[in-house]
Amino acid sequence: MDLSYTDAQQRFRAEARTWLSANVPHAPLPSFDTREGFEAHRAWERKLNAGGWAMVSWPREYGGRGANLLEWLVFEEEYYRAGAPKRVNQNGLFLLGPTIMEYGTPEQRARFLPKIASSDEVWCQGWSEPNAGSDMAAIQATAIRDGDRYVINGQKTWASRGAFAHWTFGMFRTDPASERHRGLTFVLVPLDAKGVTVRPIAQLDGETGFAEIFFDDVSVPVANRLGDEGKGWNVAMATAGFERGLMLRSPARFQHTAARLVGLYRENEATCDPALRDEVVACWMDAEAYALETYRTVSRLLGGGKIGAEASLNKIFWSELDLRMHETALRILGDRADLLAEAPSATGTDDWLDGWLFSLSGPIYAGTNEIQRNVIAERILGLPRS
Amino acid sequence: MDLSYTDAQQRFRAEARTWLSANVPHAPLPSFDTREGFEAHRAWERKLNAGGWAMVSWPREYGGRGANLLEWLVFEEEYYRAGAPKRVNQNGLFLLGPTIMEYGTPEQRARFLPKIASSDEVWCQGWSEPNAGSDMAAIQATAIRDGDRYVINGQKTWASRGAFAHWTFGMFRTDPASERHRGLTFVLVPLDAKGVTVRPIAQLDGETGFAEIFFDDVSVPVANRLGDEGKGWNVAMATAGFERGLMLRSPARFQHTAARLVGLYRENEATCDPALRDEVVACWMDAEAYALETYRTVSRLLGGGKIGAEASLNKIFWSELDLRMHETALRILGDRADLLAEAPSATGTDDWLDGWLFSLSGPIYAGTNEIQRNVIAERILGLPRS
Amino acid sequence: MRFGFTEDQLLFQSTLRDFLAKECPPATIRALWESETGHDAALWTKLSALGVPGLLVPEAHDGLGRDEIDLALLLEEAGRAALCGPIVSTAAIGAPLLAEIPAPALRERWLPRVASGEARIAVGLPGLRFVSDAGDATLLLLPHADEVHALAPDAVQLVREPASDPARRIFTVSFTASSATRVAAGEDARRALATAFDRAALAAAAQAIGVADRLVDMTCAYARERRQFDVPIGSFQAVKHMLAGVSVRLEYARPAVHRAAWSVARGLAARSTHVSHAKLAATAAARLAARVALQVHGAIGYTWEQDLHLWLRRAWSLDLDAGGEGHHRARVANAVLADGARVGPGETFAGEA
Amino acid sequence: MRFGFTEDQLLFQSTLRDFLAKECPPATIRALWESETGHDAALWTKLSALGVPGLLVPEAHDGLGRDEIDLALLLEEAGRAALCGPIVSTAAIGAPLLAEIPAPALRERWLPRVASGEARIAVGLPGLRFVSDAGDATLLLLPHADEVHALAPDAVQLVREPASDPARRIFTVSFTASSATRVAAGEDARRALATAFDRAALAAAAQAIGVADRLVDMTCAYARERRQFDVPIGSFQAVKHMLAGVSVRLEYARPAVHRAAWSVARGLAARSTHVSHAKLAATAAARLAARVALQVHGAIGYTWEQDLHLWLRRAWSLDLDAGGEGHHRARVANAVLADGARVGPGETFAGEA
Repeated sequence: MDLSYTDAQQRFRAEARTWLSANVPHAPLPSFDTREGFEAHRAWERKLNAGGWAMVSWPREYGGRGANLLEWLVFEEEYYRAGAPKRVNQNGLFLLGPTIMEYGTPEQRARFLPKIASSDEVWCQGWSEPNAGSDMAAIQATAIRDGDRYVINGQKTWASRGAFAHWTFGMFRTDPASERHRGLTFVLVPLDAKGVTVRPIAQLDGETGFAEIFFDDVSVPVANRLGDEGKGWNVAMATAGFERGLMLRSPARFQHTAARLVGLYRENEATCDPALRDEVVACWMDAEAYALETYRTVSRLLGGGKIGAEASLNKIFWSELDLRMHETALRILGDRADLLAEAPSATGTDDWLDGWLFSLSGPIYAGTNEIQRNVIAERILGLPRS
Repeated sequence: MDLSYTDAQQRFRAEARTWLSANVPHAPLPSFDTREGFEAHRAWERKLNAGGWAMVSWPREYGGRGANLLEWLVFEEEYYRAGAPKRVNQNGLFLLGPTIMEYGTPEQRARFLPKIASSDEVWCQGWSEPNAGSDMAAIQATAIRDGDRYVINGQKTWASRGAFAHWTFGMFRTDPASERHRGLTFVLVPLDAKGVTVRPIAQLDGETGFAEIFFDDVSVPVANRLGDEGKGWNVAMATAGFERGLMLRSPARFQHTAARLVGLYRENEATCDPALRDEVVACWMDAEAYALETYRTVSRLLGGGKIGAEASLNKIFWSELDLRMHETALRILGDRADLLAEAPSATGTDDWLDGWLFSLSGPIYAGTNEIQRNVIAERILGLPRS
Repeated sequence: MRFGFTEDQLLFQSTLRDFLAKECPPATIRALWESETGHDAALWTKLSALGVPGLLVPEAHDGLGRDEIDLALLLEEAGRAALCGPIVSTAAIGAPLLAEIPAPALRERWLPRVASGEARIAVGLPGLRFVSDAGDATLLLLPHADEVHALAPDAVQLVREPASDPARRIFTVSFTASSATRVAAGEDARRALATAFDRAALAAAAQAIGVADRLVDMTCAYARERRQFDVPIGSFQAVKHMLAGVSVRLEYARPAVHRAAWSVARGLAARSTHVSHAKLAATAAARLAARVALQVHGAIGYTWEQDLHLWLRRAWSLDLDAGGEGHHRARVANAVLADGARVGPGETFAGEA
Repeated sequence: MRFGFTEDQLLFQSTLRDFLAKECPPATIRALWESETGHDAALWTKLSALGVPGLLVPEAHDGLGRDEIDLALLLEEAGRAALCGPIVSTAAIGAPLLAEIPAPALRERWLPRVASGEARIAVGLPGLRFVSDAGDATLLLLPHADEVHALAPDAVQLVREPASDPARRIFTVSFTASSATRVAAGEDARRALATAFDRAALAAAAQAIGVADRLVDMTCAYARERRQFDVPIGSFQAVKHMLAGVSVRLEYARPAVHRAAWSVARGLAARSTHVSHAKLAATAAARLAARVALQVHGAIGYTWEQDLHLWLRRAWSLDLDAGGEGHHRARVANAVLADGARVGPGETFAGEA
């Protein structure tokens, strides 16, 4: 056990802090679920990539700086501390990227990773279908082999950033006679291909955060397949592990929210419900616990360990924490909790309302928390399947 | 809507209050899960019965005073307000009694009800078996017809008060070829019958609160059957309705605990965790809500309504409330929470510890709360069976 | 002692339910959201024909002369339909406040017009930052120090405060108080405003019950229909138990609201405690219902096009109206923990005599 | 930066686990419950042979000279075995307190005897009402004003306070303080007692982790075996999700305890905050585990003869040891809400440098 940073790690932190403090936009960017905000966020990503900070843990050849996971955690801490923008290409950077690193051919890595790092190509995920939500193995969209191409038909839905993204990745049934998780293949599809129709869907907050994607005889080369034909489930499970596990939700994100919550409470302490003091402190402890557990996991991974079903513990913990922090913030704000940003009395309410609406989706996306509890019970605790 | 008592109800309350104040023992009786305490509680029941207060809602011919359910609620309020002893024969009074009233023959009513009212015969329930807990339809104990008698074999368990009781009631399989809830019959068995062995079981609190009962060719007359042969499930369900529903846990019980909790908090307010204030108030509100809902139910029943699956709502509500009140009390007591009564520093801790240990069994007995949630979902909300 | 409604009251409730199901479907609510004022004149005219605005207006002033028990039933139905606006601000708060303050000329002038549906009243309440539905009111009753002032719309400055729940039309209101605008002062004003606050909190509680009912109904219906893993998701114990948990909290909030309505109607001393209990229990049940409803619906419930959020937003924003959790919890605590408070068995209805 | 244990530490832990599984089965715990002193000389001798009592005793005094990180692992195993007594009072609290106070003669005399298993130390802590394991101690270290006093058993008056957890041997202790009994004063005493308090709270937290682990293991084993409705009850989602919920809280309490151990071992400024976080998280996880364990076991878990309650009682009573929830929550709150508190990303390990 050694919970102090090395000098090299300290220098890395200092370098990141310096760069971010010089480059992070002073004013918040518009929401990346608008066209304008989407492009503003891409511009930021390009700047980040130019500085070599888009994905510090990737090899230099793909736009990274070959940092290890601990340094990645340090970078994330500095990123959130600096109040830097949300990552518009998070599906590409944190989910697809690691999957291509593991399952992609050298050609695929060279083709896709640098453009993910630069956000020249922004990705959305194309996993869910109207009848395949929690039950992802019920996928019906097909990709039928025709020579050196796949012809894709069907529908995907709940594709975050789908309204503006350039590419989607997802599972398609390559063996139409197959059932459940067999016969599925992981395919990368450009959204400007002929036969693709994207229908934006408005979310609770009124923004078009996600989209339906319709495929009508969309033809893509076999080279767009990631992993083996019929092995899409394994590839997707690795991706889902990244999502629920380490990358998508780094502790810094929640520690930043917890610190803001502490600040909000201190500003409103004189007037808000005194019971909220304990809630704020409980939230801070949980954010801290999430960081501690992540450092423990990273130490284990650096020692050669693998991430497994315990990613389901993470998913539940951070999603419940995020919801609880935002609920506590709204309770602190009291009757101003649901004021929109343009309301004259909304000064000091920051973006807690938007954050709360988003936090409500946490227990749903990336595999509902009910599915995660099944995974924990069956794969960690060894309880029998139903 | 009229939430004021009639003059007659007020007089009834005054009469009960006067009698109780003159007769309730000044010192608490020893625990009824000891032989000494059991007999002391029986003596109290005899006194109560002599005053005509054992079961006010029963007809006068069986020892009651023909009161209606509203008056029964009023009596319960006065009973708890007076700090009167626990009801050692509650299984007879609140569960079996109403069942005999509904399913018994005139002879059975005349034979059993007065001795229940007087506690000359104290009853325990004989429903659970080692392999039939939540799954009560898995009952294996048999009662095989032999002329005008049943010959009983098998085992029952978790019979509260079983160590000292005189009789047990339960379901037995009269058709050995039957499965699940068919072929079961409701039979009353004297525990001094030949072939009955009672093994007391020590509980968490160290007292022998319940017992296993073994039946080895125990012979009882057919007249001991309640309801029709093979219809025991229906009879038992009615009994379970009484248990979970109105009778076993009258609101006064929890309002009494809530009022004591308020007092305990006020005594310790200066030193205990300030967060407990909200907990105490929340408990008080829930106890009040339980009373309000019970008055609503009783009003409905007096208007000709029936109690149905909503008894499962009651069971969950009171058992969770009871647990929460006792947990709050222990948190108020802090480091003295688990002192036994004989500890020198236990002054002012009353019997909160014992009450808490008992409250832990609330979500388990009378049908686990998980079973109740299934009932609510399927029978009230109309969700499909699994 | 009878804890229940009369046949007449239940008929009134079911009539309203049927009416709102027909006249106020989700499309109407969405149109109200989009509208400038949040008020639909055609719907209001029809509600007026049923007597809704004048429910609490004395019969002498052309109202129905009913009490807060009927009001609670009305507002449960409003919650079930996700309808707010003048049905709350005018019928539940404005009209009875007007009827209570000792200003006969004002009453004579305005109450018949409320009953006819012609006038809508917005009420400012002491301690509350915002005034609901002020943008479309024909009369505003506003607190100032310990007085009540009556103002015409052109005599006040309104600033709209857009909220996440588009049904919540709230305003910051400023005005110049004068002896000409004062309609009640001193103890009269204090008492009237305190009752108005309790009525507002009761109104939020009653709506919350209707909202929670509707959320449970919608979610159970969805759970019966929606299939995953080849079975309806409602057959999963996780879904069943979440919904059963909502039912438990809801069914024990409901009688608290009905009792509070009785206590306000009778002006009982414990009225404020009962109202605060009702508001806490009902809005907590509605919030829990919203949480579970969204979780069971999953992503589909997170869309603007699905109607679920009409009720989600109500469940969330009712909590913010008429005093928050902390305020109401403190009111109950102060009553329950006071010296000599009567809190044990037998005390529940002891104050009714 | 490495958040994990050395091979050596993990070996130490697994050795202890195997040892306790063999030497300290439930029958032994029950015998300790029944015993006069709650202390088993034979078991203590064997633990002494492993170096347990002297884990934190400097090597110069015949101890193992390890730190609180090893201690946390030891106490997790003690919790897993439901063992307390001198393994906590002497090894975790008494010995390091003795090693810290500036009383060389006392150290010289007692520390080797602690290491050999000959002496057992009971410690009184400031602000705590009771002293654990005082009945069988050979030396008592007791606070008085801002001083530490060392007393022989015959110089104190002990009153046993029987508790629901028979493993919790607590006493009210009184004694006459004099300059002859004083072994530390002023800042030395304050600092030593504050650290001793933190070590006691850390000890409770570490035990709670072991207790919760064991409760989860026992309950999962039972849920795999026990059949109702023709299937193992562990196949019901209600049971699965309750146990998964325990796992979530437990797995995020565990690293908080390990970090607190590191902070105490290094004497970090934020030590008390870390210890309080650890104690709150670990005892909450253990309490939740106890709740779910009992519910899943049903009536069988409610019996004295089933071993489950050996761990239930520990889960409940560890919460009461070394400062309750309110105390520890206030310590964290005071640190986190202080002016200039550094609470954001990047601050978690900022104090280690």
